[in-house]
Amino acid sequence: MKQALATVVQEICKKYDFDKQRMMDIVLGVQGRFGCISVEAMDLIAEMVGSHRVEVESVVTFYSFLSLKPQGKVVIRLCDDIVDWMKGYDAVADAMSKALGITMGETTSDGAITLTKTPCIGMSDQAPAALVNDVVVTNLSPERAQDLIHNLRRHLDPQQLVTTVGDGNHSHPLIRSMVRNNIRRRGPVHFADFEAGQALKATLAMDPEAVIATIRASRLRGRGGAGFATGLKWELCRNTPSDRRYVLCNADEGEPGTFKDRVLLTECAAQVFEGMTIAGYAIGADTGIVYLRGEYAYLRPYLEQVLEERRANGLLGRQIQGHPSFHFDIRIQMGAGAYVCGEETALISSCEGHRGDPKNRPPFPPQCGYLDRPTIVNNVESFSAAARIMLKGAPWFEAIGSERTTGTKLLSVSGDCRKPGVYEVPFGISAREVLELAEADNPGAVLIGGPCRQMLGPDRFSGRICYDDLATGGAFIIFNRARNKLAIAERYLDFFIDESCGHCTPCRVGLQLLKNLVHKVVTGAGEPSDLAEMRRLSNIIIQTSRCGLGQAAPNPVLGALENFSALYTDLVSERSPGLLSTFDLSRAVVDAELRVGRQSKYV
Amino acid sequence: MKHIEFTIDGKTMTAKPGQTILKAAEAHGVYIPHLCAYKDLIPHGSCRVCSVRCNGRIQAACVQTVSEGMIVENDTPEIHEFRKAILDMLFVEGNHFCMFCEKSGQCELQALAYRFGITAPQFPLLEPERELDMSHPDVYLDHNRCILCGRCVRVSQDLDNKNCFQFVGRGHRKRLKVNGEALAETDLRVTDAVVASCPVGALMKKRVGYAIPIGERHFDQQPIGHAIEEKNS
Amino acid sequence: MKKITIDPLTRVEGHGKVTIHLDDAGDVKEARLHIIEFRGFERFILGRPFWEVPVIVQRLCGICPVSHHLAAAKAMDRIVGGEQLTPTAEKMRRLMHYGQIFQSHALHFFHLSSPDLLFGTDGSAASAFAAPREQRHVLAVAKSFPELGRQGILMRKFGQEVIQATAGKKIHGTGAIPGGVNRNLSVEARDHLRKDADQMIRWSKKAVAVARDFTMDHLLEIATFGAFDSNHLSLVRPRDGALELYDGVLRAIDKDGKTLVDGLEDQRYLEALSEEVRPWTYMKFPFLKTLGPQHGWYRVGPLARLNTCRFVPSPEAEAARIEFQAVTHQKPNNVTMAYHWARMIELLHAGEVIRDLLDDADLQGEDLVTQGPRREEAVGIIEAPRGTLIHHYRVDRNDQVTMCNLIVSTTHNNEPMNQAIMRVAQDTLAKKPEITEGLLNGIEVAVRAYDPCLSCATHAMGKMPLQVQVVDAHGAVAAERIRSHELDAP
Amino acid sequence: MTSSQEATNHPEKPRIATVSLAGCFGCHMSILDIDERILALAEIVDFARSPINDYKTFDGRCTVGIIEGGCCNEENVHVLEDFRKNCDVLVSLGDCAINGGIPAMRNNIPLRECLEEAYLKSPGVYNPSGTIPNDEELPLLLNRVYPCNEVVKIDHFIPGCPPPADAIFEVLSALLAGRTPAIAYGDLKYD
Repeated sequence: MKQALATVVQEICKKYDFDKQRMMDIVLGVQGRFGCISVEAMDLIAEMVGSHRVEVESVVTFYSFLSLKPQGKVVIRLCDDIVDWMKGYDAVADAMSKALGITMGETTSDGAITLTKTPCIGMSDQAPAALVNDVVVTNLSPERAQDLIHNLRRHLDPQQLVTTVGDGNHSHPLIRSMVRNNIRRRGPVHFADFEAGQALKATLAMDPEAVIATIRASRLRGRGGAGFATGLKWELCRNTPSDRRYVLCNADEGEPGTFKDRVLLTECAAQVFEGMTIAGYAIGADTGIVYLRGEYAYLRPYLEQVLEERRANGLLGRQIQGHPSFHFDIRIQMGAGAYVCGEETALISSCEGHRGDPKNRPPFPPQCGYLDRPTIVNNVESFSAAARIMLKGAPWFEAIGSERTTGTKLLSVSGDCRKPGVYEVPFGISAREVLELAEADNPGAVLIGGPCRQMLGPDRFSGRICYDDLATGGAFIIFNRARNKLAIAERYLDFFIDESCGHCTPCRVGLQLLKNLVHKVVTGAGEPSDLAEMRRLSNIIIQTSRCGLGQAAPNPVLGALENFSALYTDLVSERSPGLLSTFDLSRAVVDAELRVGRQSKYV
Repeated sequence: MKHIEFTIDGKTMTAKPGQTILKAAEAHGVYIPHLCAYKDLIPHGSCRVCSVRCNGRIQAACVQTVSEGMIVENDTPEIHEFRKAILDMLFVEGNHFCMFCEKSGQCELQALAYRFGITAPQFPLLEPERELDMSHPDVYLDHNRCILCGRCVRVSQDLDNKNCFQFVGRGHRKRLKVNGEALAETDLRVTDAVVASCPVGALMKKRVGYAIPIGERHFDQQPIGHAIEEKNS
Repeated sequence: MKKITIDPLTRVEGHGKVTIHLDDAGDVKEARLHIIEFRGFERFILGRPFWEVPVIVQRLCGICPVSHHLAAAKAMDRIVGGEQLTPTAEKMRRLMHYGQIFQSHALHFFHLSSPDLLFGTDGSAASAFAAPREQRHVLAVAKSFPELGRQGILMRKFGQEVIQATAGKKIHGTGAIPGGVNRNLSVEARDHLRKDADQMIRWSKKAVAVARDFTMDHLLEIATFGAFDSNHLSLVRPRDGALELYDGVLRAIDKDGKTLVDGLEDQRYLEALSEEVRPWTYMKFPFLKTLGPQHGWYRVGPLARLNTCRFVPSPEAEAARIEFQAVTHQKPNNVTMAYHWARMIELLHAGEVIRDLLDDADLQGEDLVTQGPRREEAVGIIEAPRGTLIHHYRVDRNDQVTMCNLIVSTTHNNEPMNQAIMRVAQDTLAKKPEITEGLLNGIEVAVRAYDPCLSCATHAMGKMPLQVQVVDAHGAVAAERIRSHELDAP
Repeated sequence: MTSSQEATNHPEKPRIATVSLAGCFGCHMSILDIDERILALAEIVDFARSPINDYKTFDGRCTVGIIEGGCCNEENVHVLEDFRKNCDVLVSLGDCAINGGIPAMRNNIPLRECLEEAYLKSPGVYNPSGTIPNDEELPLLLNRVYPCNEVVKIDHFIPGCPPPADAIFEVLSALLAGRTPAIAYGDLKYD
């Protein structure tokens, strides 16, 4: 057994050249074979790649899909994102627990099935959904959940759960998934026809500086949400002296409520890869990496095939399209369940084989990124747009959208509406128009850009989606008037607490404290001063946290405070002097009462 | 080498290119409170105690390099409030029993709290369950007191050329971990530089205890940072 | 049946309460001192590094922290094989300890007990111990007896300064470390203390006189007040049986002075002592094994020590002891209220020891710590202000404490205090038509004589102001009535 | 420091009440360590309910209530509540009141284990019936030791184990004079 382990670990490490920078691949490989990465396996890996056990452990314990302890042969990860919760998560979780005879987080006694929960898996438009190993199951109901368990019990083969396949490429033999694209509106940038190689051909006809100038002229801004000018980023990278540069594609679409990159990768992979190749040419890189979130592992075989086709067609590899000095290839780096890796420096850390801790900035990735070389990290949608720009020209692109935010935006619309799905809309569209397109059901609030932005009430529905007004990475979550905004804010805070990398104090500790405070208010124990304290603490966390996660995490709370303040003020009241509302004597003595068999005289 | 001019709290000073705000300030006798920054280790930027307002934005002074004309605010009510809150967060996150901690009087976390006049934590205690690793013959590790500053991680790697420590887990489950099941399994030696690097009482030499009498301990007489500020006076 | 509760007991160190049950005839059926808090030291100390123990366990008690600090340090000396302390270390600790005795005895007499004694002698009150409530505190003493009040405050201060000079702090310092001490006595500190030392001895003699006069003036009343015969236990100096408070061997005698235990080394205390658990209090009941739980209980503290020792090794205090012993014709003294006089004799002794030690140049020595072969188990016993204090530990190879047993001074006096309460209750409360606040104070006066440190006694969760309660068979109603009556008393 | 109701001017002398909850009395000893200054203090204040006198309950409103110790049992909670209701300003004195102190070391240990260690396992214990103290006179223990400010609102904090006498004197003087206390560097201690 021990020998078997050593042999397999050796084989996996060898596959990655015993390179500790490929740690993610190695540990994923080991887990794939043994269901976990045991202490013995970590020792072996450390020895083989010239690292230390604690370094391996540090990586393994960071990602929620990796496990030190054996898990079931099948792991069900039920998505507990807010939209799933709205669509019946509790009942589905209950049904699964009952059918399996275990509670959330446990494994059946025969070691066959583990039931656990996971944050947003990018299926908000078909929630509740779950990952069964790599297989996605969608539109769950308690009945469907029960059937699913019964079937799994029989064959323990998640792939057999897919009896009907979704739309578009989901019927591709390498995908074969029940997931649906739900493309509700096709725009000219992403969902127009695309012939592989054409944009690249136009690109290679220019020199790299001209390519960058084109992108700059298009005024394309990063589609991940932050909106940094793409052309400028490329230029900074190109101008930083170095022997090597890298192109990284951020396909770690983890913002709750976002799923448009999944659709792009399913339907427009060639366009995305072409955009990366163009970027490689522009900045002078020969390597591209797609950092694909673990939740989208089911797309990987298909994406590998697309890459393979491109290599075969001279669109990747050496001397691309006959260009004598342009060599470029792309590999896929799998993630393993860590929202923070969507932050570009955390993504780089993960690609380098480390924990997904964000890095200190400055220096910024275009100056010093992957393996300390100049690196651009762009969103899937940005690369897709770049490819189209090279095909159609900057003026064409610039003509779309609003005055200051050019082009189109892919929105992932979900929540309380009749038509959830992906919408390609021009920038400048108002939130109300989107609500109408989606046939929203009595909307009381919308979260544009996911929980790292503020939740807006009807008085802000006339706002426009663009970088000057309502900036977004793509999530557009609709809540009807009956939804409890405070409970939503509290749940999102839980999400950030779980997903914080833990590096810096305000994010690691402050969020827990903020959560306790919110909980106090939501449970009716709050005083007016608690609301001021919530604001103060939120401000401290936002101001002093190192990366975007901490800087955004209090937003759900602040948003609820600012846009729905009456909800909070109704819950708090001044207390009379005496015991604090948060101190519950009856709970504090309950153990003692049980032990000594008499009641407290003071309760 | 060209010098860069910048200001801290309105006072003009100079820095070498690439120098961090923290280092440049210290060179001019301005103390910027900090915890995770240590000697010449690569800055960690994790504790955020050294947060300053820098050209309008909050930045960690241990990480941020000085640029020409930079305006740094260090000694302002706002920054004080942030720092006090962060110190309190570190206190409530662990189990800090100053009254019997042998690091008391020499502890940088405590000394900073003294400097900021903190009389009680402003947040409720989280009281986590933490472990005490006494397995090593000469050194012990009390996780109750660990503030995750990562000094030991970096000193072990960079100065001792070992790899005795690393962080495991993430978020509020993030912990310091030793390379092996317990400290005794590591190649840590009591003479390693790492043993003296802990700012709190988490990583300590065994059987030393309270050898320094009360009154003679590092921060008994003068606040932390005094040595730096003295240079300026 | 009626129940009387005194809660909280006041002017004692820590928190406790007394309940007295009267039957329908008005006779005392049961009288109990309850220690109502529990802190769990014996458990949460487990796993901690052994060198932390002297610093942690002194937090059992803020009144006699030095005693716990040193008892634990003595045990840890043996763990590191350093029980043969250097002269500097031994004398520094001794100085610290006698400073502790001095301050605690001064505190107890002046701050806590003197109102009972001084105002009782004023002639205004009916009984010797029935001073009006408004006057029963040290500030009233200072007002009515300004000189004495001020001296009391300054004597306690002196004791605290001795502690500060040796432990670094007046309360909860760090002076003793396994195998020695962490400092010597600075010349400045020595000179500062030396200039007051003679004054302290003069004042101590005056305090002895106050206690003696009180006792002699109220001899008849005192002879029966809360009095009962008992055994007595303390450490004594091994070679000559002298009074010895820092280090010695165990000696126990019976009510008549017959030796029960003698020369028993501290490490072997378990051969002689055991502790009984009773359900109604967190404080255990120690007893001499040879006599069993029924008859083996004993007194500790100043009275017991003067009974067990052969002499006091300092001239002025020895002269006082001889005078004290004359009253009982050299037989053991079994009178509860005699504790006060005995305590003041020890105060004088502590003053003399401190004065003599201050002249010893060893205190300025540089050789502070010693060690030898490691041990896994050790006992440290010391005579704390209130009596014999036992600390017993086991420490494993990783330096972690694996067992901790503490028998604190006040615990030894558990049964005696209950006896005293019973006796006073029977004599003063039984068949009384009305139970006044003054009568209840009598109960507290008896408890207070033992200087119980209920703070220490609750190491095992909790605390002390004293509380006395009287209840009838109908429980709470009567309790409320009596209690509110007590509370409303002017 | 926060304060809702600063010491207001009472017509008569300000009154001070003190209590030790789950503490060791060290903080009260440190109050006494203000030494001769206590006589001067006695000139300007009256001491109400306190373990150093025989007032066992409140018989009127107090200006300042000083709390030593955290809450380890139901009675501590009751007494603390009583203090909050009867005092204008509450001061947490010392680490136990502020953060539970050493008794809070039991907070991550099951209560049962603490009791068994003391009454069943300790060497030399004579306990043939396996008794663990349990009597209606013994208040119920809380699941953990609570800092006072998690039970009632506390206005001022004086840290230390115990706080230095000078720190106590400064805070008391300031509260009585109606100014904000300022504890000197060397008097602000957590040990």
